[in-house]
Amino acid sequence: MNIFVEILLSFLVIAGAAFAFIGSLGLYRLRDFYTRLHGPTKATTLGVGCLLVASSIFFSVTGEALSLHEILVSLFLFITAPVSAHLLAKAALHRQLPSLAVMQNNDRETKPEHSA
Amino acid sequence: MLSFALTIAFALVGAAFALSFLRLLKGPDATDRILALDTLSINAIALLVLLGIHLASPLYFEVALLIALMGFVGTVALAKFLLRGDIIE
Amino acid sequence: MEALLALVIGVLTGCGVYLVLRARSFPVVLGLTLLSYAVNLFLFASGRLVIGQPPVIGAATSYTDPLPQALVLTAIVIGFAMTAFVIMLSLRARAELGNDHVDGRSDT
Amino acid sequence: MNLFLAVLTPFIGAALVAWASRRGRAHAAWSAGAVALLALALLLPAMVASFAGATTIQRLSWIPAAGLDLVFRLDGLGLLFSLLILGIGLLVILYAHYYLSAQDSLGRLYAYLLLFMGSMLGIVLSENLIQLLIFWELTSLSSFLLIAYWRRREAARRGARMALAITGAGGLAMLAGFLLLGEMTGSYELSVVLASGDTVRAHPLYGTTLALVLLGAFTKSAQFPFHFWLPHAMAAPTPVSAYLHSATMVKAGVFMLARLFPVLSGTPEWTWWVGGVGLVTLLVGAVIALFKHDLKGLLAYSTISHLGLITALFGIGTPLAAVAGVFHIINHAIFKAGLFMAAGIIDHECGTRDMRRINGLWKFMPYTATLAMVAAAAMAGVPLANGFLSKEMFFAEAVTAGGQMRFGWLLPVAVTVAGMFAVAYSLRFIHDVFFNGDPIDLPKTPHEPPRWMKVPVEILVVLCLLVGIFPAQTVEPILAVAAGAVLQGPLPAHDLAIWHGVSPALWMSVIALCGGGLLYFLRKPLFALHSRLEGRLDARAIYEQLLEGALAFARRVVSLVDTGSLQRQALLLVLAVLVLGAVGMLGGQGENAVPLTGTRPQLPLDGLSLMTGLALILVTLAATVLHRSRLTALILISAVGLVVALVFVKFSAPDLALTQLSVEVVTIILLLLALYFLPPESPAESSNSRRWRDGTVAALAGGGAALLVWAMLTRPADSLADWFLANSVPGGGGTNVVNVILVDFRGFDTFGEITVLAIAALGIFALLENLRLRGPTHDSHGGDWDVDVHPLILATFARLLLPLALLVSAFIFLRGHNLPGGGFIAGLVTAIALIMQYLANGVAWTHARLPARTHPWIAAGLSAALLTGLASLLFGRPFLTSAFGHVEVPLIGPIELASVIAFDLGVYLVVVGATLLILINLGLAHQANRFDHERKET
Amino acid sequence: MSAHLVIAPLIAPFVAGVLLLALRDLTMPVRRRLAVLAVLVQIGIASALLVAVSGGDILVYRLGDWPAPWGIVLVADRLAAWLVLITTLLALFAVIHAGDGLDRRGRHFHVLFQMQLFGLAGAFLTGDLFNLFVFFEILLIASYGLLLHGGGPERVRAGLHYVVINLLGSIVFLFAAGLIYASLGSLNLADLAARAAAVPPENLGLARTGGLLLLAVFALKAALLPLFLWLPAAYAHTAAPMAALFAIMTKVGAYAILRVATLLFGDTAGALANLFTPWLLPLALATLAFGMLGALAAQNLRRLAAWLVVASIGTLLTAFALGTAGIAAGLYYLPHGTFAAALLFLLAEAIARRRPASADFFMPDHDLPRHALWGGLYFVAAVAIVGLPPLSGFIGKFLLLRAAPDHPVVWVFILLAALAGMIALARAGSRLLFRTSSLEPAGIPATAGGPDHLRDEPPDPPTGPRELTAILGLLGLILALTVAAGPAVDFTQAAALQLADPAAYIAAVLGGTP
Amino acid sequence: MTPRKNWLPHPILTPILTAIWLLLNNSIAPGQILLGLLLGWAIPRFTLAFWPERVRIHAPGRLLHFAGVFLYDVLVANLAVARLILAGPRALRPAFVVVPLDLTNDLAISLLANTICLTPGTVSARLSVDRRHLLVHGLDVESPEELVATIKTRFEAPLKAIFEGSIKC
Ligand code: NA
Ligand code: NA
Repeated sequence: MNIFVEILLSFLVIAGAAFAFIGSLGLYRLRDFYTRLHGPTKATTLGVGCLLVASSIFFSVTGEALSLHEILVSLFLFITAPVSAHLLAKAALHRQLPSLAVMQNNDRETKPEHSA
Repeated sequence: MLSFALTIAFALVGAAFALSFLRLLKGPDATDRILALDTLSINAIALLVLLGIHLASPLYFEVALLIALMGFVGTVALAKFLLRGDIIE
Repeated sequence: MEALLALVIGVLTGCGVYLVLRARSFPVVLGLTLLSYAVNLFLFASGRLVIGQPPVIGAATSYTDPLPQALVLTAIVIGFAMTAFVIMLSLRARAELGNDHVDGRSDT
Repeated sequence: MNLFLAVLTPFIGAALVAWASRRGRAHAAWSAGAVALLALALLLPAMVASFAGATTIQRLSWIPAAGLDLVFRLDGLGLLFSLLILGIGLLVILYAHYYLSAQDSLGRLYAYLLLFMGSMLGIVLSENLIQLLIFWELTSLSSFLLIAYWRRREAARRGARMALAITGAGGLAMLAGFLLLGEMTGSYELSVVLASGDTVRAHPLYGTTLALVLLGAFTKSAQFPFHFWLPHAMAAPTPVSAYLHSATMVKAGVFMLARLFPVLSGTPEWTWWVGGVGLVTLLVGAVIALFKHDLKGLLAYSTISHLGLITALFGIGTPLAAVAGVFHIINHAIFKAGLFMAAGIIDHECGTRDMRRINGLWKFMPYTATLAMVAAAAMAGVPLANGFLSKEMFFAEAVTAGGQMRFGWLLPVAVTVAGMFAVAYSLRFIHDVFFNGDPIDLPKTPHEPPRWMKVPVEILVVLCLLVGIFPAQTVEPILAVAAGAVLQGPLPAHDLAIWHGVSPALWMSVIALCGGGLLYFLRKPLFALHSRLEGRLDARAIYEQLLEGALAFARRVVSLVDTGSLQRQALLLVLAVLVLGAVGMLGGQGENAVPLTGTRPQLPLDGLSLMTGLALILVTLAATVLHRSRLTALILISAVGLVVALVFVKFSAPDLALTQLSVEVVTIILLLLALYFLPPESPAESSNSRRWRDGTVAALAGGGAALLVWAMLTRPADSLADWFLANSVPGGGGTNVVNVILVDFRGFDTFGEITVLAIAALGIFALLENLRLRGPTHDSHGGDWDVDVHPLILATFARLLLPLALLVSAFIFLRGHNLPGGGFIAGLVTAIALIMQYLANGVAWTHARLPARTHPWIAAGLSAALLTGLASLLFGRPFLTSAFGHVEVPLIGPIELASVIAFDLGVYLVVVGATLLILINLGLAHQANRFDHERKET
Repeated sequence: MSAHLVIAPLIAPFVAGVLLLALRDLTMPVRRRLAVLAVLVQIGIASALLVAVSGGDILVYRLGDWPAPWGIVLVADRLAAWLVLITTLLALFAVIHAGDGLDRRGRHFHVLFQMQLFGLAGAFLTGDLFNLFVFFEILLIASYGLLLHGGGPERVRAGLHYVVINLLGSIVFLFAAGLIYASLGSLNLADLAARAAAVPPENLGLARTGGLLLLAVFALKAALLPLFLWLPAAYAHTAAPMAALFAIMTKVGAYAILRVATLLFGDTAGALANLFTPWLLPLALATLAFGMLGALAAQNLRRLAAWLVVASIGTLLTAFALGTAGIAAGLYYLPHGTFAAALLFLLAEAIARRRPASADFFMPDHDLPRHALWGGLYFVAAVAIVGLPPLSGFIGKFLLLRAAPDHPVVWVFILLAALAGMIALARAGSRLLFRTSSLEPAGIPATAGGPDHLRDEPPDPPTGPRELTAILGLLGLILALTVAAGPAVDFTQAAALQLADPAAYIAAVLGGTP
Repeated sequence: MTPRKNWLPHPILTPILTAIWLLLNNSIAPGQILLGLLLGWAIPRFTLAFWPERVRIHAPGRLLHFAGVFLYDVLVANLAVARLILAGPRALRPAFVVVPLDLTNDLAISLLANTICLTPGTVSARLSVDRRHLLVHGLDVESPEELVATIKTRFEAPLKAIFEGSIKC
């Protein structure tokens, strides 16, 4: 395997894993649900994206043909992760989970205390 | 070098796994647990990708694909349950 | 590794049994689900543990025993059908008996 | 053949009579009589032969492998009994025609009587003991019907049940006895058994056999202490009593004593048991008979007493005693049948059988009174009546037998006392009924019965006198052949004469007559004494207490065990498995103990696996501990499912992981759908001790499973794997061995599996019909549900993802044969993609865009699998034989075509159809509920 | 076609089931006729199969043309063919009776019914342990649907228990299958039999545990003590034709016990020989005793019948525990017990329908219409099920007792059980049919707590001749079994001898000479 | 309904699905292309009913530009979030912000919500029933007005251009 490819792969692998870790770290250590939601939604998704790119490169280099199907999983995750996050935030609001956030611009219609 | 990177990556993803598990156990609300479950499945995808590279085997791809699909559907169903009770209406 | 899997299957079995012995239909169903996991792993383990040798010809030089995998697949599907049935039945029982006690006894 | 036909005739006749009775009572009577005559005619040739000393045996093969053929035998004893059964049967048929009132069904009575007649004939004509027992129990059954003839009377029902229980139980004992006889002699056929007396008596099980056979005989013949059923059987119509309880059924027991006399008699056990029981019965019956105010009750106890007499005679065991026994069988049948009929006439005319009210009937029916008096004289043993002759033979035998043992003098004394009581109750029967002042408060005014009702009594009374006066000319020939058959040897010298000179027996007769008179004279104080003692030591009460006790015991045990508790059933199953598993693993230990851990090298444990495993364990435990909060438990268990899928991946089973994941999510959706209608929390209702108990059981089960896994995983495998791996590509045409096993090598399992899924869906569909459930109007926090029914963002992306998911589904389907995937997983992916639309866009929206019914999908899927299987039959190969090949397509290259793809398509269709059917219909049930709801609330 | 005779008993009901599913828009009378026709065809096939194996041949059908032990095989020997025939005969009258209106009371009745037959035939014919599991599941899932057919609280409660306990049983089955595969390395029954005889000592414990867990599963299906508690409620609360059909369900468990006990753990199985033997006889006798206690304690006829099914299973397994002669006796008793139980269930329903106030509870009510007919039928059915002479039940018990000359305890239990059954049925009959409220009006309990609230569905007036046809048909089967006892006993003795020689079975499946 | 719609209901979707098929299979063998085309044609036919309105792309060029911006922002936002998480809960200034919407197209609104979730430390938490306002949760909000402005200019405007043709719409 080409050393540059290997370096690139190693970087992607570690970066991806690190993002995944940070995402979960956020999930674990932040103090209210709404803040915890951010880590998995963003960092973890990106982390997995990196790993998938690494995988794509790895199998393209080692296998007999280009391996691009990992891109599909990434694409899929990028579509679905925000939807999940959105729904969970909505559910949390519905359940009136306590939030550390301040309500910044007051709009009665979308106030968290009310059902929208 | 790659194998060393993989070792570190396994450790990191493993730690991510562990943290997600802890949140899953801790809760406190169902939303937290659902979020933890969702995170777990994405972490699982990460793990599978790493495993695939580690074993140089493309056989784990479908599993990753399916976890992405099923994890999403599961999370949506659970969230819908919290919102509406009746998930198919 | 073997000891860990043994422990996992043991805990799944034990917890499944405990839940199955509860008085309400929902925990019983959950217990059955846990027991299904346990028994599927058990049946799978009857082919012994092998890492990185999926039974796909050409993917490796040696392969794990494919037969238990096929059996577990069948068992999972059948278990799914059965679980679905028992879930619906518990709803029917809820409707007919007025509560979700497995013996139809009213809430105490 | 004609013996068989003779036995069969009454059975067929019973049906005929029941049919004929629709055309009137006379038709019933005539046809019943014709049936009895026909049976008699069929027996006639063999009867003639048996007078010549021949034994007719006729065989019909039935179950030769079990030594049970239908073999009929007519010898002297059978002849005698056949004549009694058919002769008295004819008289009873005639009598019953007049006895039964118009509103009672004569046809039914005749049908039952004929059933009984056939059964009784079967007993006396059986050569095979098992066959004999069949008829024996049939008499119990038919007598049940006869006693319960007036089924609305509590007494009739109770009497019938009691008789059935006692005689039926005796029959079962006798079955055991006969089986033992068969074991000892190698055959159930009398010809063999009767010739094997020495073998039987020398056998270690002789005592048991004797006891079992005697139990049968004694219960049937109402011997003490089983005698109590007979008085209760008097609830039967009197013709039945005249037939069953004097002449035939109760004689079946003594018939057995006579039949097996050559085999079982001649031992001290025989003498003591048979003689002793007979003697006690003789005394007890005679004493009680005197105190019965019910006319039929008196006769019943008298019957018991006389049966005891016969039994005692056989018990004495000498050939002469046996002859006397046979003789008394005849005599008792004749006079007792007559007496029962007379009692029936009295009952019929007076409307009561209470002798305290019936008095002075001589004035109303002198002719009947005369007949009754003659028969009663026979019963009392008055000279010139037939009873006197056999009774005197009995006295003589008692003296002889008593002379041979210590305290032997007690025997004649006891016998004489019984004789005294016999005279006394006979006197009462005459004096108390026909004289003794005027009737008291009778429901009707009695007068002579119809002419033809008296005919049977007349015939019997004439027979009493004929036999009593001219014994040698009348009864001797038949007695000789019958006794000869009993003894299976030469007859002893006997002399049937009225006058034997002055002998001890004569003195005993005189004492009995005088003493009887005296007893009757003293009846008033005796009655008073009796009424004070009544009810003590009553065998019937003991029987009923036993029965009630048994029933109460049964109810208690059953109510303790069968509580309708699922938890108990589940616990019992777990315990059974634990016990059997423990025995399995530990049972063979000891001499060749094997260590739990085997020799297979273990895989190293890495940190990630350890962490994941421990996490899995923790989550499982948490789900269990937190199970009362249902949603929490559900979420935790989903995580367990995810990790289980990872375990499959780790240990080289990607197909399993795929399946596990897809099944998991569908299950979660189902559980969520269900949870909507169920309480969000389980109540805390298990007691602490219950939790500990369940926890212990669960820990044992879990520990056991873990040990088994450990033992299994540490042992080397010797399996079928190599063949599958070697043949997958060349034989099955696929590289994914698991898939090739599923659709080809073991395709039949999959065939069954999709059948299960299809049936489950149909069953659920049926279950959901008309399901009415109320969902909660508020969420678990008590708040309203969110008003946003279909969140826009979800709805949009769900639609966007549908084609993508379907594409993935096609991808997984097509590659399944060679790489992880296959029809099942593809089907679930399709189903889930569609369910996603329901989740996001709702039932109404989605339903409008899908085929309305999924049944056809299931049917099509099953058909596809079936037709793929059947197609191979066309090529002369077994069901589900696969075929594959490569087709060269221009421009595109080789394409693999395999029949298993059609099969897998069937799997796919069933999975999609079944999953959608289940989920959508449950969703529709929700919707129906919601509309219901809104309708109610508005 | 004869080449495929072994699989024909499976294909026929499956095709019928799929057809009935596909043609579900046809009118009910047409579907009924189709269903009856299908069962008639199956009877024909089963008879042909019985004839084909009666000479002693063991027919092997290799599915997918794969060799044993890798592929799945169907194996027809005398035992299997016998049970298939019994099943189809029973099914005929169950389906006829169901045509009296039950099949309208819910969806997919006839599909489920045919699939139940598919599962039963498969369970009897398969020669593979895991395939046996699959067919168990087929027949169970179909039975769940049928058991619950028509609904009602009591039925649903009993159904829930039945389903859950059987799911647990299925899980135990899988544990057992895993143990067997792990220790003996095969799933094909013949191959397992060959391997069991030479099991390596270190695998003995696992193999034994697997075997005993199988016993637990089969005992659960057979309703053997202490795993029988599901039966009385389930059978007493389901619709009569279903209870009638289910009379064969327990026999599947008994069959499996017999098959595994003789083939895998027979005398020649070395260290695993006679694995079931120490358990079977005591448990069977205890089951018999408890069944009779239940019968004595029962308060209505359906429950009484259900307990008698328990007792009948006790009798059957007692016979199976007694060696070859006992097995022969048991195999003769098996169809009798099945038909008699079915008969009693149908009669109980018939009587209950005609006693609107108190159904089949033992309390006075008005006289039944056509009292003599129903009373007579009850009497005969009672005689049959208790095993009193002269019907086949007596012959079965006689053969059983003959087979147990060294087991006085068996004699005592069998004879006492017959007595208890006689007492229970006489009491029941006298209360249901003899005592009528027209003369003794006292003692009718008020509706509160009375049978009205216990009954599963409102009483239906009988609608046609089907009810009587089914009852008379079953009675006819019992009579036929009595009259033709000679050939039947010859057959069952031959079947028992065949079971005593596993080598022939192994040779037929795996090839080679016995 | 034009006849064209019947045999080729989604002219855009078909090539996309074909491409995805080839991606899935990692292959451009002729057989796979044919199969991909087949599926790309069949699946839209089946799912036609699920796509009530045609998606119209008004400015394909801007779509590509938007995708680039989006990817860049994802990267940047993730680094920021990572830093915040590592810094710990005390460093956060979480806030709910209401974003008034100009978008009317369902798909556009959904894409905006998704984009917000993935990018600048925000999660879209609730869309008002009239679809005029989007409630957004920010992890570390310095100035809500600035956040709203960023969202509106950086994401909403291009989306509006792409899916709704013109700003005026
Ligand atoms: Na009697
Ligand atoms: Na008087």
